[in-house]
Amino acid sequence: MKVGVVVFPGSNCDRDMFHVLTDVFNLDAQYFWHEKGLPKNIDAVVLPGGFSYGDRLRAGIIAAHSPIIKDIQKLAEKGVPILGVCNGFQILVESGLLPGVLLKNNSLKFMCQWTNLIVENNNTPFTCQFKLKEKIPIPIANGEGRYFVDDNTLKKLKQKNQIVFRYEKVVNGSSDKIAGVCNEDGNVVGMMPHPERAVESEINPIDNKPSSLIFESLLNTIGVEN
Amino acid sequence: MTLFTISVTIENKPGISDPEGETILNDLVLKGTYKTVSKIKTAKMLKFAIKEKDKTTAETKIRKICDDLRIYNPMVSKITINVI
Amino acid sequence: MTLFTISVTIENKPGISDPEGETILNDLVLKGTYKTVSKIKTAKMLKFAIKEKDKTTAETKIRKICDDLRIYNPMVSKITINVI
Amino acid sequence: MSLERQELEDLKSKIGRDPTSTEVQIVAAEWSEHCSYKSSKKHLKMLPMTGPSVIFEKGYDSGVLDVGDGYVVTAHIESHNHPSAVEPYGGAATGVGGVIRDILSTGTRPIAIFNGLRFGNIEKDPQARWLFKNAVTGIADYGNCLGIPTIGGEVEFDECYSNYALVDVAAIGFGKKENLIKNHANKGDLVVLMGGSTGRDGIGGSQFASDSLETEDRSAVQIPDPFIEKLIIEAIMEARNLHLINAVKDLGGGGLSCAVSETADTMGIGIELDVDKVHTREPGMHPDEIMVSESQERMLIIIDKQKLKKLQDICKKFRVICSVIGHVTSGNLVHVKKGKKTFAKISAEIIANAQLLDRHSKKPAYLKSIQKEKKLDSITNYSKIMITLLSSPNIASKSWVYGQYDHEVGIRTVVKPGQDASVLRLDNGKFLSAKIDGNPKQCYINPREGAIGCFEEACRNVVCTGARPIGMLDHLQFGNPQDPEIFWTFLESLKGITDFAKFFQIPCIGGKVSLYNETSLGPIKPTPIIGVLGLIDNTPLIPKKINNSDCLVIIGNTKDELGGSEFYEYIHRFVGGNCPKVDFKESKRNMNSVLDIIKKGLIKVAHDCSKGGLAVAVSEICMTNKIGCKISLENVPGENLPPDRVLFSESHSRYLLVLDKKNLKPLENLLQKNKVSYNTIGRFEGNRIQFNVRKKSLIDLSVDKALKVWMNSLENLIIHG
Ligand SMILES: Nc1ncnc2c1ncn2[C@@H]1O[C@H](COP(=O)(O)OP(=O)(O)O)[C@@H](O)[C@H]1O
Ligand SMILES: [Mg+2]
Repeated sequence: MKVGVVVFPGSNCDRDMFHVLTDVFNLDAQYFWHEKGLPKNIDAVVLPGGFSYGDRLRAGIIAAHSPIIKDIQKLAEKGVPILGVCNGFQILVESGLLPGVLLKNNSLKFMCQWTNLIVENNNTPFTCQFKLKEKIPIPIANGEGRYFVDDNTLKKLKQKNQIVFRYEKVVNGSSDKIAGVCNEDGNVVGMMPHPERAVESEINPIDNKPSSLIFESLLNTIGVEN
Repeated sequence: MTLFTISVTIENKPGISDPEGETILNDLVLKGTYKTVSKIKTAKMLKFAIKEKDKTTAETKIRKICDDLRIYNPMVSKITINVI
Repeated sequence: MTLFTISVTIENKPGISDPEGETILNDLVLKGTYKTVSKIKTAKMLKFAIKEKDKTTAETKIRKICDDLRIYNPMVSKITINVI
Repeated sequence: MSLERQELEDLKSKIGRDPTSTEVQIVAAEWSEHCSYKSSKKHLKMLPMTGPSVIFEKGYDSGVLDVGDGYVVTAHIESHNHPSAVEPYGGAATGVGGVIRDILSTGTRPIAIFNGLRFGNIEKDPQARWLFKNAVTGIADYGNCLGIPTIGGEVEFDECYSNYALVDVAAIGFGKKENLIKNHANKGDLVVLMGGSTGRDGIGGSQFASDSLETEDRSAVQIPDPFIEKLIIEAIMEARNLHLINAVKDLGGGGLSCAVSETADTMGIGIELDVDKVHTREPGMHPDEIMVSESQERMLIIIDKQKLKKLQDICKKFRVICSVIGHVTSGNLVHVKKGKKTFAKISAEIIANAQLLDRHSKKPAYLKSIQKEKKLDSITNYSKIMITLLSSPNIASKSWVYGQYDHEVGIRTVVKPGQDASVLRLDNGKFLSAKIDGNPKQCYINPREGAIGCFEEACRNVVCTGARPIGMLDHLQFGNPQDPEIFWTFLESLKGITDFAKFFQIPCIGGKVSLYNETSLGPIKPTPIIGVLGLIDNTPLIPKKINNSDCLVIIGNTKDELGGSEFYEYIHRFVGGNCPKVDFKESKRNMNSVLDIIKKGLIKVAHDCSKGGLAVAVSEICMTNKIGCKISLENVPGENLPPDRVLFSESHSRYLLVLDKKNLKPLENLLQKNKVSYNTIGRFEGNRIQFNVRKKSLIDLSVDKALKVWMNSLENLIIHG
């Protein structure tokens, strides 16, 4: 089972994600440079965090114009599981694969801290192993992480069950405390917090079990016995 | 062909909050002795140097660039274009 | 007293590099089909609403605010003030 | 840039002719204090630089330690004081960039950043606040963008930094020993300049760093570009993996001049280069400007001709510009041309070896009077004093700072900022612990003991995570070395550090000297900073949850040593008194015992006593664990002192240990066997921090209230100050 980890100039969580996919969850992962194409038979794609193009102009916007995005769009339409984490989420939003926009945090600061997420939709390839409303301790690390949608879009998101994660408490001022969303089909998921930073007990001061379920959900979806 | 300098100002649409402007106003300006300021809005500006045959073409081109490349996010921002 | 809207544009002084403008130019605009753009410079803008007795006072006050409160660092940036 | 008259004469006699203007520029850059260490070099030799795990390679700007199993750790420290004092954002950011490139030039991947920040009184001085805020943002924006975690540091405020800023940045790298770049060069190899374009920014920077800030030459402003730096890192890593690089050096102070002449000198080669080949940002730059420009994010690479194509492909992939600017020649001349015309042709050895100086030193007059203590106001409400101390900018939690730094990226950070030292996991199953510390208040009162104290504190912090110190970095920051009194304080600090390093056999693996830290208000206090690296072979001590009836044990003696303490300086506004002194033997006993205890798994938490003394250290444990504690001050071992002194003395070598009471007996056995002075001084329970003297309450505070004050006061000061 092959998972593609997409690397843009300035991605910086690509190696962390790769380590978790391969060393922790025994997946067969492969890097894909943003100028390359993605194979049609790939099983899942992850867009890792970082500062693609130095976050210039707006986080994610320049990377959203990369050649590889077209392939990701095609795979998304085919229903292939696609996960964007942090900058990956920003890129998915800026390329129109997910609704909404990520704005500067209300604090105007980069925020690096642990926080709690609540699972709001356990019907995606990355959340199917969770119980609904399950709590996930997880770190965030971003400057432009305030998810924003207008009221109409928010209504639609709720109707179509596209809100995947909410923060337990107000963290950065995002609309309706949203921390992660999916597309209408549910196969494209974007989230600001970093699951790859929370699945190994050594570096997780709280509890590594819940975040692992994000990857175990993926394993389950793409058909690998863990 | 003439070289034009064109500025694009990207600012929040009305109704979209501007925490940065508010912070500068409340935590900096109003803290001091400057009580006559009632609002601050922040914006980002890009100044393009572009070679086109005339002003209108240049301006149209710049608008097209901004829309096509999503130089601004229409969900939250609007732009104002000025030929300098 | 009249309410004035005054814009302050903060940009790098000439000769000081602007990596953001360069990235937008090279990695976004020139990657596409827009080859007539030769330079992009970024700037930041603050729009102040201020109540003063006349335009000159308002303008002077804004300049003083920007200097006093270190709204920009004169070592790297310069400001342009416009009454809108 | 210019040379002093004496230096110009010296240069003339060495080359036997009048130098060209380009030669003068190159030599002036290289002979500046910043690049040549002309005041300090003779003395720095006293530091012990070798040890069983120290690896030495020629031309390295960072230290290398063997951490076993074929892996190495590299480390370096730098400051960017002068630039940060005028442009805190860019100055601090480019400071990070510079030290990262030092790590990179060994062929190791940078894995962590530390920062030490010092400013004036942020409670009163809006400029100090502005400097602080922007320096933090600068470091955050740069390190975060690179994806290198900033995992620790320190922040301090003191009037002596008014109008000024000390921004120290240290970085750690990690890699396989076999991947270390062994600098070498052969005749005909190409000299490649990689990275950002060369502009007029930062011209004269290294000399600027060697002048005091009074001179109004402030043209040396540098614009950070972390995105380019990130791409350079990846490109160098790829080039390293393909063994394309013969030698590499980063461009720092003195720009191309220093990089080229130092490379040529250390490798015994000549370099011929053409400034027309340098990719410049603006047209019409003069060769002199190109040679001394300090534009950031550039690396010099020496490569075999055959391999150039591969390097170019890598650079193209990462959209980094690389220009072949010259080639290696036999002999040792640095030959600078513009097209066909020669602008400089001078021996690298002459450029790279400035005349070292013997500065005069004299014990400062102020030291005589400063030790005498003044009569202090007596204190009636200790709880109130405690709240004041917890909210003082030097003691308040620095979470506002490290919360803006991505300290998790890289997924190595096992112990995160907010504890004593931070801990990273390494690929060989071991752990690396590190911390930097300084204490100018103590160093001012006693430069020697103060410096030793910083060293011991950094060791203590590392020891609290279970790590054995294996290497040290020093950064010596002082005023104008031409002032004999300042130079004396420099020498004293250096001697103290040397003595400690030798006694503990902790090799100095790198460092930096920054002099001329002065403003029109005068010199800064002596500010040596010490960074200590520690290695943990098994498991680090990750603080565990404290429960009711857990015991609090203190190790080490509390002495009448309040000179330079927060209690004297912040509460009593008194500068002076008895500077804490480290008793080397006691220090070693305590250190080894704590390591033993941690290894045996006897304790839940270890915390060192430092700023604010015992009172603050205990409160920190209570606040971070949200649990109360009842402490009996009469049980604190050491001199028999009045309670305020027991509470607030900043004596070194002291550790607080928290343990389940079932482990008390084995702990005591161990401590007795090691002849360590210790006692059980408290018990955790409830939600109040209570210090008693023989049952009489001295301090009684709710943990919540203390926590609120301690957590929020720094942020409140910055936002609402
Ligand atoms: N500038 C900073 N950047 C990152 N972390 C910091 C900074 N300042 C302080 N810290 C962190 O806050 C904690 C307390 O720092 P400090 O008071 O210097 O500790 P100590 O007294 O143990 O030396 C440490 O974990 C330290 O790494
Ligand atoms: Mg400590």
